[in-house]
Amino acid sequence: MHMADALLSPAVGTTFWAGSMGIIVYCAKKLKENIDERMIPLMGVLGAFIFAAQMINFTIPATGSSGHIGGGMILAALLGPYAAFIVIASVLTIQSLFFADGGILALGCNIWNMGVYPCFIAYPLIYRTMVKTGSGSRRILIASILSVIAGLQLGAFSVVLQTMLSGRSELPFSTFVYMMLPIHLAIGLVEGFITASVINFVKSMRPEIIESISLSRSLSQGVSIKKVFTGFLIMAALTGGVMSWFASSHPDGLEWSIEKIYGKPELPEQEHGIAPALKQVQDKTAFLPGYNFKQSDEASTKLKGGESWPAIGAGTSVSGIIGSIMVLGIILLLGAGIKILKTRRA
Amino acid sequence: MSHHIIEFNNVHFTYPDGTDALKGLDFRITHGESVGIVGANGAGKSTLISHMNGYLLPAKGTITIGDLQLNKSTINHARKTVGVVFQNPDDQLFMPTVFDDVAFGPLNLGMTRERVIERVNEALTTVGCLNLKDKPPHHLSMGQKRAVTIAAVIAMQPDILVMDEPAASLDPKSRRQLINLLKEFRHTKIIASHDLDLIRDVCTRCLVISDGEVTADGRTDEILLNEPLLEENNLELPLSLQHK
Amino acid sequence: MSHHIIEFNNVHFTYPDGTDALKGLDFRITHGESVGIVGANGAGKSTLISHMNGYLLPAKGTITIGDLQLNKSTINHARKTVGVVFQNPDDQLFMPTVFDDVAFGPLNLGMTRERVIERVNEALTTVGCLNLKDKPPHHLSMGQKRAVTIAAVIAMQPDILVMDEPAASLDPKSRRQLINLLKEFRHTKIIASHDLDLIRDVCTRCLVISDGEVTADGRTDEILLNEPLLEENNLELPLSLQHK
Amino acid sequence: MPNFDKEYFNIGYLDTLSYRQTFIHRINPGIKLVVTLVFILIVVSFSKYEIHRLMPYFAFPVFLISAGEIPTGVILKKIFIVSPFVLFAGMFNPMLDTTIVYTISGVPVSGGWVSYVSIIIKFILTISSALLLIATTSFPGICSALEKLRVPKVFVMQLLFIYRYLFVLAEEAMRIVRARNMRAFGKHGRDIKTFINIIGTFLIRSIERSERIYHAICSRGFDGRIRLLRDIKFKFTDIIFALLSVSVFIILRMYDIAELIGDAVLKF
Ligand SMILES: Nc1ncnc2c1ncn2[C@@H]1O[C@H](COP(=O)(O)OP(=O)(O)OP(=O)(O)O)[C@@H](O)[C@H]1O
Ligand SMILES: Nc1ncnc2c1ncn2[C@@H]1O[C@H](COP(=O)(O)OP(=O)(O)OP(=O)(O)O)[C@@H](O)[C@H]1O
Ligand SMILES: [Mg+2]
Ligand SMILES: [Mg+2]
Repeated sequence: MHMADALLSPAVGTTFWAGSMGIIVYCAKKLKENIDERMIPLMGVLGAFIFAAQMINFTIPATGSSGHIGGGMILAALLGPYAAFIVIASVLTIQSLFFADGGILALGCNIWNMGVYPCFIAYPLIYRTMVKTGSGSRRILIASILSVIAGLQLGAFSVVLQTMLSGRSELPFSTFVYMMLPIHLAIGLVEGFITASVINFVKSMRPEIIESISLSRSLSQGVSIKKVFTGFLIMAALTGGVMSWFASSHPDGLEWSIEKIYGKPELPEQEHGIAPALKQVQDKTAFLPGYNFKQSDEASTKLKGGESWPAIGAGTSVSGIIGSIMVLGIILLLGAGIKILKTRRA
Repeated sequence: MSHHIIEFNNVHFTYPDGTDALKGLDFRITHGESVGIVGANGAGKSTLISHMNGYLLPAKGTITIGDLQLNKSTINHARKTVGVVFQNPDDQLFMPTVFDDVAFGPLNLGMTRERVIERVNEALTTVGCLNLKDKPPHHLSMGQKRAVTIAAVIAMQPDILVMDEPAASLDPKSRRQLINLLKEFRHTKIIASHDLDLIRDVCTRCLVISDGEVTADGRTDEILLNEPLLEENNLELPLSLQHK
Repeated sequence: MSHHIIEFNNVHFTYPDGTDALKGLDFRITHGESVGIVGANGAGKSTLISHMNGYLLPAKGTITIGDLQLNKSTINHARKTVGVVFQNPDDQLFMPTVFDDVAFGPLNLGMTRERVIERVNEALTTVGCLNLKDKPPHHLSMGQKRAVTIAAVIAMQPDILVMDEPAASLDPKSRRQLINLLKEFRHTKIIASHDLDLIRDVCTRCLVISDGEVTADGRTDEILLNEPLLEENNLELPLSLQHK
Repeated sequence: MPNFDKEYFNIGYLDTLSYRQTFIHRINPGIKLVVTLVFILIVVSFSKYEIHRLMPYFAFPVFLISAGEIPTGVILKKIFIVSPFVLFAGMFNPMLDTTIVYTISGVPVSGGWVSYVSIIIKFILTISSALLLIATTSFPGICSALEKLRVPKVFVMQLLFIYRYLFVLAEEAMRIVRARNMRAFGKHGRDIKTFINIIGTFLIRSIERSERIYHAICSRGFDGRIRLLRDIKFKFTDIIFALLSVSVFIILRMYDIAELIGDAVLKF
């Protein structure tokens, strides 16, 4: 469920970047206060482990298709929330660069969706409260399944919200939610089961590993729930504030600021961005559950009524298309030219 | 029994990062032969061996095992026919105990419990590791790991036995036992190693690999005495011939 | 220089799973000696070497490095004094490039930038890997990794050099280069290996370990010719003495 | 979840490319990182109905590919592999937004199609610029740039460690899969129980490896800080590259080049 650059508006992208960066800084500070040096290579190797383990697959019973682990909750259970968050963030960063999963702007959203919910909601509120030292394997199983599901559902829901707020996709909110949540419920069940089994396996083979790691992550690893909620409130306020500021001046934040600077107000007040998006959300949820495509069709056309397609007549659009083709042609020619020059010289 | 034939025909292989590791290998090994594969570090020996039972598939060229050409659909046949001991024992022992690990193959071949237990005990006894049965493999000494890897392959009773650097980190006696074991194994066997004394003891034929190609192919006692050839390939006379 | 002395006094060690790996080791190695450690698989050689700079701490008995007894508080001194090359190079090259890795130790010793660069270049030149300076370790071959590991240890200029099975998986030419490198190193050196020819070339003294104890300790050329002793310890005459 | 096929994990090649020596590779990593970020921000700032205005931005990836001597096929293949989620999320635009915005020689084009195409073009632009950043900049270089940009040290350390051990553990995992497949014929041995045994053992081995690494680090005087001996200086060319590319991005944001050219051609 990697969010992608192309579906984001600059405002949503940068807000979540800021949010995720803030949490990284916070976790780094927490770790610095009470780190056991052994944790540094351990975190790195476990991050690499998460990647590598995804290459080993198994056959999902009954379906015959194959699956692999995700691993977020294993990290949280082994390393505690702060270290686990840093590891997840690093894994996602490497994924965004080497695998281009999502992209660099969407990295903020991805760290948020896949790091914050498991580490700072599911782990402290579910896993940690259910599993104490000496808990039996059944308890670990239930706690793992519940917390993995909770983390994944929140993450998936968050993907939907970020997409909606950015207003690039026309996917109706309810349809999107219907598609994302059940899939991630199924994934969560399998993932939760595997998480528990792996934790139990390590516990039975090398109990001292789990103990020594949990010792080394020392006292203050319990996340204060008050802090979590304060954090979320701040983020909500920040998102709301930044977005409505952007939305009120111009729907596409950066576009607005650039034009402000260069004084070329090109598009008269368009009516998308957060306010209409929220309205759209309302409209869409209002026809729950009996919506059909036609209705939402009308709804979106109606919504767009106020939105003037930037004054483009048939003539200008033809010149736009011709221009695009010419520009692409020139770029490709120049690119080929550079390549030829380079090989000549070599 | 054409079962035990291996043939490489103009086999090319390039690693995903662009390294051309095999550049047109050609050879044919027939039933009952024992063939040594030697060459410098990075010459392509392990890459070649990874092709023998389809862990890697050639980018160009064909490989024939027994009567069948190796491809995605005949891979399971190849895996049953050819038993490979790879260079790094750490990665071949993946089950939680030595016993589970050696039993893994026979179980998947669909044998009964009793037969499996019998096979495992037999194989572990052959390599002298029966006492390590219940240990987790990652807690063994290096040489013990290697011995268990060999047991895991023997337990499957393959038609063709392939080993990559099998004697590394074995103590001299275990190495000698391995040599005897190999001498007794009557089917086709192929051994890649820097231990030229072992090759000389076990193999009658020898392939020299250099930069992904076969540069020499002949009788072991000729090749391992050809000093200019050895020199060129970062090799030396077998130590037992270097009288001091 | 008492700096270069290692002394084991009745050292015992038990792994967490209950394996008694060392059962009262006693020996003393003094300045400038070159000592080989030989013994069967699982005899306890790697466990012994892991004690030399405090990776493992003895359950009973004492270890003295230079003038100091080894314990939690003197462990940093031991780490600076004794440079160990372990069996697996991947666990020891942890930085993103060869240069960074070799520079890591000298930087932590608090040297100036210029001195560090000089040391790194020197160490890499010694092992013939200067051209690999900017490569990430995962782009190196096994033999190259091993050479860089040795450079990283040499760059710290330890008083005592310790190696566990350094020639495994090197081709004969690289093995010969390693032997020459070791011969040139003038301080105390300790080498555990099954390659008795290498031990014979490099070491003047030899310890035989068996089941966690020292069973023999003496001049290499006596020990490696003592056939009954070798036989008992799963060893053999060095290959170069097995004239055939 | 994405399909983790072999191609997805084939990151070694990108990594190898990043150690080449071209003019592009030698540009200061921090500058390249910032320029790439600016590029992505400007690209996504276009509203969902603007297609032709995005076209000139292809100049950036094409320039990096040609001047950085990067094989085009590799980048295209990677883009293709990661596309499903975006294709899915945009798929509904043509169905739901049917306002006609263009008529091209009699064929009406709806706003939904326009916005879908615009999403795909943005996708190609942003993804290729991320891939090209890594293909023309060594990862350790990017990490030291991040450190200069005041990203917390623990985080940068993690990036370096994961990068280093990613390749080691990925190969280990591949060899484990090989070992399993060799002795598991077809579907046998892929059940969830064996899987958990394998993953559990692999996890324990990884943890034990981290203990050995910790020891190796300490043997060389580790005291909680990782010191890097590397100072990246700004060269004149770096500054030129940054100024030039950012101002081109902004000019293209302000003026509709494609349309200007189109107009000119039509008049001509
Ligand atoms: N996974 C890999 N990815 C990329 N290149 C590889 C990989 N494995 C091996 N190579 C390269 O392929 C070439 C052949 O390697 P191979 O492992 O087959 O050599 P070898 O003859 O077995 O060497 P050694 O004696 O050191 O075991 C070498 O140049 C090596 O660097
Ligand atoms: N991590 C571990 N946990 C439990 N037992 C271990 C561990 N490592 C080694 N052992 C056991 O301790 C004993 C000594 O092992 P060690 O690795 O020291 O042998 P070695 O002499 O180095 O053997 P080799 O020549 O095969 O490398 C062996 O019986 C081995 O099984
Ligand atoms: Mg090899
Ligand atoms: Mg050992």
